[in-house]
Amino acid sequence: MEIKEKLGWSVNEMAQNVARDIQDGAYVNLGIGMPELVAGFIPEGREVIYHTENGLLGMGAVAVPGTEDPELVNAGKKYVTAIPGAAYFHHADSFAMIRGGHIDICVLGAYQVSEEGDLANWSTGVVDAIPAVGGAMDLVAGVETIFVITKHCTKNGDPKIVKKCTYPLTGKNVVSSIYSDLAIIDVIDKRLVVRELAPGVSFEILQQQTGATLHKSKLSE
Amino acid sequence: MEIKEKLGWSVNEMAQNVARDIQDGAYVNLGIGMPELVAGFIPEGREVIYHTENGLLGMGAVAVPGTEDPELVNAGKKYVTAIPGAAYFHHADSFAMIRGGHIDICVLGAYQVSEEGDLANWSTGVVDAIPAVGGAMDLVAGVETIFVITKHCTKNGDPKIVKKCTYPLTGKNVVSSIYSDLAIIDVIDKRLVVRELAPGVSFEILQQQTGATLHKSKLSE
Amino acid sequence: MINKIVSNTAEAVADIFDGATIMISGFGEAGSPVELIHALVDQGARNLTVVSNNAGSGHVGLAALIENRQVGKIICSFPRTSISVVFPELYRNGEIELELVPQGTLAERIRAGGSGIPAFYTRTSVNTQLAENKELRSFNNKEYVLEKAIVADFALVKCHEADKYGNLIYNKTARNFGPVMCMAAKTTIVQARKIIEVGEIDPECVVTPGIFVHRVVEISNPADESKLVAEERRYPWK
Amino acid sequence: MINKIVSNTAEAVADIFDGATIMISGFGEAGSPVELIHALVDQGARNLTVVSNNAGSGHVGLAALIENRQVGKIICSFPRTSISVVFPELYRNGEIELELVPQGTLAERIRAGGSGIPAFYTRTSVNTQLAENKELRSFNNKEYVLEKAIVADFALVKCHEADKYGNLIYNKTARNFGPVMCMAAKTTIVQARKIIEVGEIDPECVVTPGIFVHRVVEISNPADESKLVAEERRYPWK
Repeated sequence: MEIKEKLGWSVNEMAQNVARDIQDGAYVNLGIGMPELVAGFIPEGREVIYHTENGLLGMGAVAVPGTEDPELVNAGKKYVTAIPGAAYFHHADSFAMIRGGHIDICVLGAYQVSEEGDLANWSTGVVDAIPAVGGAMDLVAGVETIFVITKHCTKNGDPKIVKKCTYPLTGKNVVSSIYSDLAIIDVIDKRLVVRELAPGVSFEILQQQTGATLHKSKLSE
Repeated sequence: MEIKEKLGWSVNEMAQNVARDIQDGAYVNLGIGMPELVAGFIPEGREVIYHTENGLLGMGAVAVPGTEDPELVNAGKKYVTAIPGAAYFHHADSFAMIRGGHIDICVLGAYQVSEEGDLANWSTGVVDAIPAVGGAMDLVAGVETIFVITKHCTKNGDPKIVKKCTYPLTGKNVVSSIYSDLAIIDVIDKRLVVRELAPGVSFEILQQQTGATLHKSKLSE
Repeated sequence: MINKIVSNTAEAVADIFDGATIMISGFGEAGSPVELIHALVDQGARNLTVVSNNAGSGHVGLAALIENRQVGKIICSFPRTSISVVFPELYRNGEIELELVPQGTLAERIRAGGSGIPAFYTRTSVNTQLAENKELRSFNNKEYVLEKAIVADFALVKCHEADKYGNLIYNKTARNFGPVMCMAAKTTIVQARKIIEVGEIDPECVVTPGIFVHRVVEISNPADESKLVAEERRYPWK
Repeated sequence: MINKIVSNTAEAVADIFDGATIMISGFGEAGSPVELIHALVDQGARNLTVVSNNAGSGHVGLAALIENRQVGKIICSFPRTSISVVFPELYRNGEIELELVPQGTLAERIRAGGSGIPAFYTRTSVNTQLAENKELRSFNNKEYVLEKAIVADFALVKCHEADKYGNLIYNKTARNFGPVMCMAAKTTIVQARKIIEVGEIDPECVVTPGIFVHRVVEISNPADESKLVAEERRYPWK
């Protein structure tokens, strides 16, 4: 356990890995939680416009304490700001942007990702839980490029990258790339191709932590 | 012919008859041509809001010469004005108002109206004609109350109110009332019920000028 | 002459009947018409179907309406928040029915309802539990699910400013479901922070044209739901 | 860094290819991007499918594009006006194909195209010629016709003011089809009467958010189509 905890990337490094893959001029939707960190790591010289599905294009930073406006929130209901050049719109228009394929990239968390790029991130399927889906299914159905940022394993050490999701699906064949603490993995033709290994992580260690067959790319060989 | 031309209501009186049946606070769409006259005859004390399907709620009077704005037109491409409290919107929103049943009354012209309230007003069916439909089919499908304002007969003396339309339909069972130069006729349960006769017009004369069976109402007896 | 202003919230919601379907605007507290909802708690109509993105927080607003056992069913995308206690309890006890709808599908079903579109197709939820028992169909070799319009008897909506014609503008992300709900209800009841003169809103900037609005009531200092929740307030006020 | 401004109309339309589908905004002359259309005449792409409410007037703008034999098919609601001469002649000669669509259905098919909705149902045109060969279906005992989305390779749109992000506002009823066409094209090319600084448009009043716009060109004194038609001008200018 000692060793395992020191292996791999920190959460900030994971966010940085995602940010590196967001091109200049992209329209991006960031999911609640870890994905929100990505905005802090966009490389210098790139301009990215953030969409929040509750009706704002051009979301800025989190509001400075004391300036919060309860009517200016993001999808996680956090108090945020708007940049110059922002636009407000209603929910149907906002999801037209999503469903119509206008958002370039969406960064989401995951309970599980399958080797075919299926994503489960809305329900653990526990019988007594209150089901809640929000915009997750709309995002994975409508946005061309879905980046998943996630710890490679659960707190119990169970793999989150699996042959087949056991949790209820958010969408099928939707994930483009997985950014975990141990590796960056692309889903290519329904196969998991390791693009980059975190420092100190070998392909074999990674495979041990993964519930599906991994493939080497030229870069990870 | 002499007698026939002097019988009945003038075009302005026809428009007045329609206007009398538009309640205070109504949202109204007026078709191109004769229907446009109706706005001039709304009784004192009533406020009516005009919708033009090219994206304006709160259309005002025709623009005074010299003040025309080519970007402020009505559905007939006439230069118009907007009242205080008007709103502009795009075409999909405009037809959501129509299709969604939010317009109270639409006043249209007609080539033919059938005894069941079918309306033909978009195409004479002539083979060589350029087909053009505009918003006519949307209006009759979406607006609950369709008033038709029309001469009772064509210039050739053919009845325009007929058993069955021979021209291509704009919509089936859509007309609520017909305001002609000879009478006001309501379509009630797929029957033509004469509500009011123009001065000098008897029920028998009216029936002669009509291609479908008319029924008397208490008022026209 | 047109004047949609009513003098108070009690009058605004007086005719809401048992069994009615009610749309309630808001995304969390942003745009939630707390004062209109409280008037509906006072009014007491029961067995309501509520269409709203969330299911309320603490014991005020929509949560109070649910806690008062006035809601038989809720159609929403996200009934769970860190401070929602009322809905989860009733749901677990089988005392309230839930129709869970993806957020974009919910918004579009409401827009469809207001636009005379009885049904449409979407990719959202294909291959998931939420598409079970729904009709699928292929267009251009992709599968889509058929979704049906939602309409309501009443909508309760919060906006920023309104005029007596019912023209509305909203404030920032409090706009959210307001405009589409205004379109989809037989009777749309709006609480505005300020009632202004006709003509004060630039016709280019009207968000909801008055044709979609039936009643407007001014609530100049609407409650901050999150503050009420933090203070553990309950409606009806003790 | 984001800057969607291009320096002239020729550059703006340079990559339009033979066989492309092009949406063209406007209701008659109001909102018609005359200068962009003329650049497309100069550019010469052929066998285009044009989606537009009308089919042009006189011998300028869309009529000039048609007269130059660049349009193989037009999808529109009203190709006939008192001063349309080009389209009628080509249509009668079988030199151009027409898909006639009710105006509201046209607008909604375009919005659907931009919104990821492949098809929807509407009452409009049921029991008419325009519903022949279309699929009918009952909802709540009323019949509706299935209508499919329209998407395009390019949209040519006229607006009032734009910023370098591509945020747009329009002028009065010249708005018409612009906002939905911006949504439904892979590449949206806009002519603006004025390019303004980012932040000058109130975020509450943006009509087309920049996400739907790819190129903006400033045309500070756009032609009045009706004036050109009255003067019997022809494009290319003699």
